[in-house]
Amino acid sequence: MTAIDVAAFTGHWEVALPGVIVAATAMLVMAVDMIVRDPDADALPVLGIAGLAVAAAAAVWLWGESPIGDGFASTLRGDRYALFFTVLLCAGSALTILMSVDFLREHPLPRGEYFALVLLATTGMIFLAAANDLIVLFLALEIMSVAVYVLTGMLRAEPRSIEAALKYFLLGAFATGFLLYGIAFFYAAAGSTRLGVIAGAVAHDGARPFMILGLALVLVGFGFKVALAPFHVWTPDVYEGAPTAVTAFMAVGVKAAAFAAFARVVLAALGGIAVRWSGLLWILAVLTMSVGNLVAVSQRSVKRMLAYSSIAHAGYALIGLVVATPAGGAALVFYLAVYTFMTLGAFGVLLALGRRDEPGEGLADWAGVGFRHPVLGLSMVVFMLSLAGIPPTAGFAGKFYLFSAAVDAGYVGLAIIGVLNSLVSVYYYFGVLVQMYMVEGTRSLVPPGARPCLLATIVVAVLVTLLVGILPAGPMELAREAFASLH
Amino acid sequence: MQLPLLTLIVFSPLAGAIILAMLPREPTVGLRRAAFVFSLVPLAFAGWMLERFQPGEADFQFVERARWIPQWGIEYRLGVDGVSLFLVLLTALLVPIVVLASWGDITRRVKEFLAFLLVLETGMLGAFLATDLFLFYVFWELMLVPMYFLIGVWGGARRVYAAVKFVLFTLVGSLLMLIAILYCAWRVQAESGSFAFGYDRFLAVPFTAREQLYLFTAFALAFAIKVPLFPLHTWLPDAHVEAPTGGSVILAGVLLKMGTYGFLRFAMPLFPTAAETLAPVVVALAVVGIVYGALVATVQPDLKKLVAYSSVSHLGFVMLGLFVFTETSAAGSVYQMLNHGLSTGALFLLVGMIYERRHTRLIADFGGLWSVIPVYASFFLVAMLASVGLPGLNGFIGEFLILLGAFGPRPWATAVATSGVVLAALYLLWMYQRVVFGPLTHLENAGLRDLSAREIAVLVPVLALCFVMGLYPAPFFRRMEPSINKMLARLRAPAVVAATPSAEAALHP
Amino acid sequence: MVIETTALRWIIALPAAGVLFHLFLGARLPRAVKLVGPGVVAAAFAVVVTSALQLFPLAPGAALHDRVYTWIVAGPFRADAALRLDALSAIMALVVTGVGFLIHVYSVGYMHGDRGIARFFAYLNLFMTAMLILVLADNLLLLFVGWEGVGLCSYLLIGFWYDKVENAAAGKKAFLVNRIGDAGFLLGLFLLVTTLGTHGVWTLDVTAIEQHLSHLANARTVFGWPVPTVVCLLFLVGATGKSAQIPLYVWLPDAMAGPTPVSALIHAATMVTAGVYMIARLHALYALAPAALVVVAVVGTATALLAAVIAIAQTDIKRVLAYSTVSQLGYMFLAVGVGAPAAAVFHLVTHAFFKALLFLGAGSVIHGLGGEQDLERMGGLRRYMPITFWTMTIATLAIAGVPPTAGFFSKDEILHAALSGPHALPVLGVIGFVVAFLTAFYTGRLLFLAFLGECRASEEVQHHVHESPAVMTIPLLVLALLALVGGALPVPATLAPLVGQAEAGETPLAMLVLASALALGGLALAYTLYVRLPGLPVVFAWRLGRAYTLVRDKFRVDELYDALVVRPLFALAGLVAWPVDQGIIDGTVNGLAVLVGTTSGVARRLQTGNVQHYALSFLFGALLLLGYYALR
Amino acid sequence: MNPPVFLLLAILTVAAAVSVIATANPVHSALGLVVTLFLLSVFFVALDAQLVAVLQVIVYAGAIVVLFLFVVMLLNLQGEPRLTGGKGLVVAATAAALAFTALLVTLLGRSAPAPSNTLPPGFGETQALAQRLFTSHLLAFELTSVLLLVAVVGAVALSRR
Amino acid sequence: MSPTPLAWYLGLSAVLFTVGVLGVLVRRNVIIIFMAIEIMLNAVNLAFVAIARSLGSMDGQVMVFFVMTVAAAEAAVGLAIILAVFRSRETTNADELMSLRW
Repeated sequence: MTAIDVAAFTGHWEVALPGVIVAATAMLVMAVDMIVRDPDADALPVLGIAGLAVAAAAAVWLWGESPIGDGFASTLRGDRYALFFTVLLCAGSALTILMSVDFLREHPLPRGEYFALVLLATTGMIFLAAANDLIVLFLALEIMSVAVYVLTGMLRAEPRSIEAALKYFLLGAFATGFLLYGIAFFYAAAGSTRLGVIAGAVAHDGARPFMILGLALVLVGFGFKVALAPFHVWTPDVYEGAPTAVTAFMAVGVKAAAFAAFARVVLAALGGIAVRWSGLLWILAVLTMSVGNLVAVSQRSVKRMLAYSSIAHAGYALIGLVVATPAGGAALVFYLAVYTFMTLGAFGVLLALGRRDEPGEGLADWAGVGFRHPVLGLSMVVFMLSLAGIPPTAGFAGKFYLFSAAVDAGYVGLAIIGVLNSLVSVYYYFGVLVQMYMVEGTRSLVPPGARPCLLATIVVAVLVTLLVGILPAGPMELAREAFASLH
Repeated sequence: MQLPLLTLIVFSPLAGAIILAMLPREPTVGLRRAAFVFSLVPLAFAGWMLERFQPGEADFQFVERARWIPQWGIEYRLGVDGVSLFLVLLTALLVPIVVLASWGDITRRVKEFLAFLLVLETGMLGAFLATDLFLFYVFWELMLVPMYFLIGVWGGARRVYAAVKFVLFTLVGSLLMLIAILYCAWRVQAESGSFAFGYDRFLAVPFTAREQLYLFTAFALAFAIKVPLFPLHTWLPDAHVEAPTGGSVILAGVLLKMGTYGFLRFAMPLFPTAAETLAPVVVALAVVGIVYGALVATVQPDLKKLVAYSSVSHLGFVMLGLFVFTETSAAGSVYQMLNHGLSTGALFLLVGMIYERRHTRLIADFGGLWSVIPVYASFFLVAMLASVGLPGLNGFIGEFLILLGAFGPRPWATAVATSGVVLAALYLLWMYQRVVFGPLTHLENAGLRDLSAREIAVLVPVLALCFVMGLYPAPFFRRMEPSINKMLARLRAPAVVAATPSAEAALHP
Repeated sequence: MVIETTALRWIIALPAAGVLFHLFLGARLPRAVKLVGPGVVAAAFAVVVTSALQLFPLAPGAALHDRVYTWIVAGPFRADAALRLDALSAIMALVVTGVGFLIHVYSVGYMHGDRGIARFFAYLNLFMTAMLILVLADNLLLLFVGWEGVGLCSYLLIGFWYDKVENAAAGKKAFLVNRIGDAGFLLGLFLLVTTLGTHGVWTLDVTAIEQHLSHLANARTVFGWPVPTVVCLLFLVGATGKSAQIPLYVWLPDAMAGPTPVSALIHAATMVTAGVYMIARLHALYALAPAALVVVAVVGTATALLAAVIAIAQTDIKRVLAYSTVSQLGYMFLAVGVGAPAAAVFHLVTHAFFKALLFLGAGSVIHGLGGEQDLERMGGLRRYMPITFWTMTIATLAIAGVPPTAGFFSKDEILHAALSGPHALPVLGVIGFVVAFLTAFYTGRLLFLAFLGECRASEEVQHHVHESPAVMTIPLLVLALLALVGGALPVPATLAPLVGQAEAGETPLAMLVLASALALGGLALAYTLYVRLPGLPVVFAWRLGRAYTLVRDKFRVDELYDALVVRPLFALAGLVAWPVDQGIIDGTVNGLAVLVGTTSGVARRLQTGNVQHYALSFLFGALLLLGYYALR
Repeated sequence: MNPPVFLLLAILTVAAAVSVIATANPVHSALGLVVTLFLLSVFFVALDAQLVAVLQVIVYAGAIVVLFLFVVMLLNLQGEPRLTGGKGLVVAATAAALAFTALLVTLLGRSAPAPSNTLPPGFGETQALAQRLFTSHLLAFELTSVLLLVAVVGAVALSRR
Repeated sequence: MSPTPLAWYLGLSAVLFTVGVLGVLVRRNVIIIFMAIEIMLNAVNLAFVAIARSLGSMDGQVMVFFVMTVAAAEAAVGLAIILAVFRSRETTNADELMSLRW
């Protein structure tokens, strides 16, 4: 019996540090929850946000140290790409937690489990963004997914919440099957699940049928997670049914992390056969943004509209992947970052307009809100403008980056389709503003001041959206560096 | 380090808007006064700029530059030349007037109205002054949002439809323009190795004829919608009819000029070959627009709609003048932009004033107003005649020069366009006759108040300028011409001249 | 020889100052208006006289020049705000200010008690300003400013009594018809400048144009037509509008809706002669286009005949005079057309005297009858208004061309030139004689119907009939004097060298006799029909039947235009405004929106909520991906 | 494994799998699933994956399917008259599934024959598996713990009252 | 006798996967659907093991190990969700759980 020398395979263990910190925070939260047993204790969110901050700090530290080697026998990378997403995901989760505090006070949810699951899902996301091995990727994806399945159904008093959880779960498991099958074929083609080995095989053998098969099936899996048409169908139902804070978390965290992994697989492992997938992704991108925007037009529920809008945005982001140049990748990264804040903000406002007995998700419920609650109103204006891609907001900077990368790489047609889509999107984003400012309404609302944490979330999102919109140079540079480290 | 005059002009309204937003909602009089003062600040700065402006200089003056997004070579760059000088002044002049005019018009949500108006002013001034295409685009879009709210919140019965239509129409063009801008920037990169969005850098790119065709079309679409060029005009009547008076004034006075300004500043000099190739199309559309707008205006029962369609007709003249590429008509076009801003602005103000009193804009609801409100009728007369293009008033100078310059290259188009002069008299005089002359047919009109001192104060500067510009236009042309001619010079050149190394060095010390 | 001066600007500034006075102070100082209104015109007249006296001793081609400021410099084109007084413009300016002053004075009485008197004088002074700009302008663009300016004043003054719908409509009609002419004029300007511009002469300066005529002589337009001919014809279009010639004369009869002094000043003495003046001013240009001159002559003659015929059957006193004006203007066009601009201007001057007199007399009658304008309800007024009667009689003799009145001389000049001048068109000359006869007949008819015979007015009106006050009758007397002796003015002699009119030589005595005979014959016929045998006209009218009604209805030209131009235009506008603009164009826009909305609504239904349908869509997606690879 | 044996077992496996999705009674389906899993473990053995085969029987068939059965019993589910979600769905799904198989097989048919490696010693044994598990897949192994934690917390959160 | 080639195993795996997919698509009962998903996972497992055997690499078998873990985790959470659904809706039929749509 030979002893296994584990140490040799834990080199550069620090690349796992942010994820480990978040996981540990999750366990700590559960422990505290069991000990404190006070439903209104603010300790849990504070602890969770602190843990995320520490994890983000660790990531920032690693950024400064980079380049650092891979950890755990090359299954985990500590490149700036992963670290960028780590910070982004931590920020998204922290805002989600902050956003949820007031919500949890008003709804009968198990707080300890809720925060723990958010943190555990974040752990999965962080590893997902950093995974350099399909097995790790698969497991990280499952950690994230399973946690979010549960979060979706956590509002058990609400039948729609649990129905959404079931749909999400069934379709998620179904998609997992495809993803797994694809991984099997990658394994068959390259003899390994390491992305680096696959890249080598691609460089050596080109596009072998196994590789192509794997690519097609993996696309189904990722297509599900990032909600690309025609794998998007679950999104509106699940987004609508889930508690709003969870929806926000799904829209930004799950999507960003899955996109990070998706882009890494496609570019780092399969970059050598880009010709074999860029055309396909082109089709998917066009399909996704068109379907998302088109169907969003006729939605009467703001929450559901935002769900479709998130589909459309996945389509835009995919442009960066189609382009696949350094600028395109950087644009994708930047866009996902921007998208995180504006979408979180929009969901935040949605949450702020709801009450326990009356979710306030219908478009008609928003009538006249703009003038009665100037802060919420103006915030929503900023988010809607940003989502529609109108300057001087971050959304515009993001779209600008994407489209310029597309034009730069010769994808003028794609860029034109993109802008025409954002034209359609303007209709429904501005439709919200129409309701808020141009229709009189009398629905009574909880004063925003009564939900300080939620308000704080919204304000933070507004500030980031505006600041990045006006001065996008810094974040763009970070995104560029992040993407540059992928290769 | 000299004073950043242009930055002050552009951002002083925004600062005003922010301060305004912090002021208490009541009393509204205080808000109005504050907004009026805030709107005078950029006017004062602009006046100072006019004072220090060097006539005879074709290049940009008071240039300001700062790095903004270095990855893309995007800079914060402002500059003013003869083309933008008076448009800036027009903008800065109209906003205080609109603030004053809104006194009687806007009674709900006064604070928000004024704040949006000031934000809009920043957008407009910025768009006129930006010399970096990215910056231009940002300001261009920045105008959209406040205008959307001005129409949508304070507008008439179908305001939402009109506001959304306005936004969507505008965006159709501007988004494609964005793509074109990106393509140009990419070409700059291909030529010089680094991205840049500077106007001068774009000018230095030797675009192929085919590229120019596409790029010009994209730019032209954005601007043509704004102008609006037939048949892209249908947003305009709706927007005008539904917008509050101030919105209409700004829309007609400044926003429409964005389109023609864009053609002159960007679409034509950047893509001269395409401009020359497509000139027949544009001229044809312009001429059709002149006649079409006039015909439609003739039978409109609604005063605002009538004036709106008259804008289609008037702007057709401007487009005609731009796309015959003669110095005379280009000068006339730029002048006509200012004229239209003043005379149509005045008409909208007047229509707004009567609407405040009677809550109707239907021509049929009026008649015989002279006997009741002679002062109003007199002001209306002057504004109407300025719009008709009566010699001695401003409109004539512009129209005459446009047609004069256009006649040489395109005599037949000019001949048709000249019929627009006749039709303008037809629809405006007929309208005026039905509203002001004749017996008093509606008893409700018998008790109308004549203009108040405030309303007279609103109208006098505009109409006085109509006279000044009609009687003594030479000083205006002296400042405008060098810049206009510089832009036109590119259009006559048979081939686009690539930037020489020395020119490059001069641009990037 | 050109003398620079700064005096000329005052000719314009004085009435302009009057405008401002009336506008801003008129309401507060109604009495001052009555002084200032005529006063500024008198002052302007004085300046004109002084300047003319300065000009008088100089050579025929001399001129005073006043460059006020640089007006437009755009591209190569340049136009100054500059004034020029030469013999032609001096004569015009004298007539305008002189007759204008008299009419202003008359207006003080006529408009007494009207609450809009300040407005009235503001308009009237504004008209003087514009007219003097027109006359004195040294370039055609500035001339055009005055040209349109007088049109505006005409519009305003016709509609002065705004509360009557037909007045306002008449004003609008006048402006519009003029605008049509102006559009032609503008096109002429464009063609002229553009043609000269190809030789580097970017100006509309009249003297500059005259200097560079050689550039024009051989220039051709796109279709190979000679540029001078086209330019002259386009200018003629403008002139037909302003001077009420075929086909654009229709506005002038309607324009009589304005106050009578306005009719006298604008629609008889001054504004309507602008077309004649313009052609005279551009005589050198017209000389390059003989074909255009023939057209001018033909248009003039046709108009003269047509209007004279119509005038016979009108019963409204002002309408008779209006058609008479149209007819007389036709004479002037005939004169310019046959190469006798000096004669034309001479007739213009005399016509200003006697036609203003006729109008003012008619105004006096209307004033005296309390607003009555129908000749059928007048008669026998000689007893009540002797001054008016006698001055009107002089005017009638003058317009009929009875020697030795002014009209006799000027008309004689024209007919002589038409029959035997260097560019004679004898056929037209013969028609001119016919018109002369008709003129005598209808003016005689007017005079006799109004002043002789039985009074046909109602008792009440008769009771109030009175002679007009002195402020009205004195101008009548002055004008009557001018109409009598105006023929002695050396107008043709002064102008002929300037306008290059060849000396026509002594008029044959036979012609003079014939002309006189025709004039007297016409008057005699009128006297016979309307005083001696007043029942006869009715019989004639009845006998003529349709022909008579056609003439009475002015050949139904208005109705014809209405059917041919106005209705189709409005029909087109209606078509464009609703079916095309709202239907097709906006329909397309909204259709796109509806399309998106509908597609969205349908696509939305694909989202059934059934998880298995979703899974199926996954599978389809997988098929798409696999198929993409399997099939390529 | 010989091809004939393989074919026989393959047919049986597919038949069992079909029985899972074709029988009305959920309990029968669960039993079909157990059979399928057992048959698969036979293949695993044949493919030199002894440990995996054992785990398949113990963990999968033993634990997971029992969990299924437990839930079926708990909910007292009976066979229902209507098994499927409508005829149209069945037709569309079957067609799509057939097309899917066809495409899968087409693409598989294009793949080059796999290299026939000689197996390293101890292939498929516990030690070999453990060797890989604790060296190159160490992180993945650790992540499973997090995953199971999530499952536990999640299940608790969903069922706690 | 030569061992069965890899392609046969992959073919079987494909057929089994399709059977699973078909089950997901047609059965109403969500528990059966879930079982069908398990069949899909097992089909993949078969592919992994066969490929591992063919490549002589243990990674495939390791993967199966992880897949089983994932299956277990999913089963725990999935069945909990199904129970919760049943508690709130009294049904486990997919076409009766359609309150979220359009």
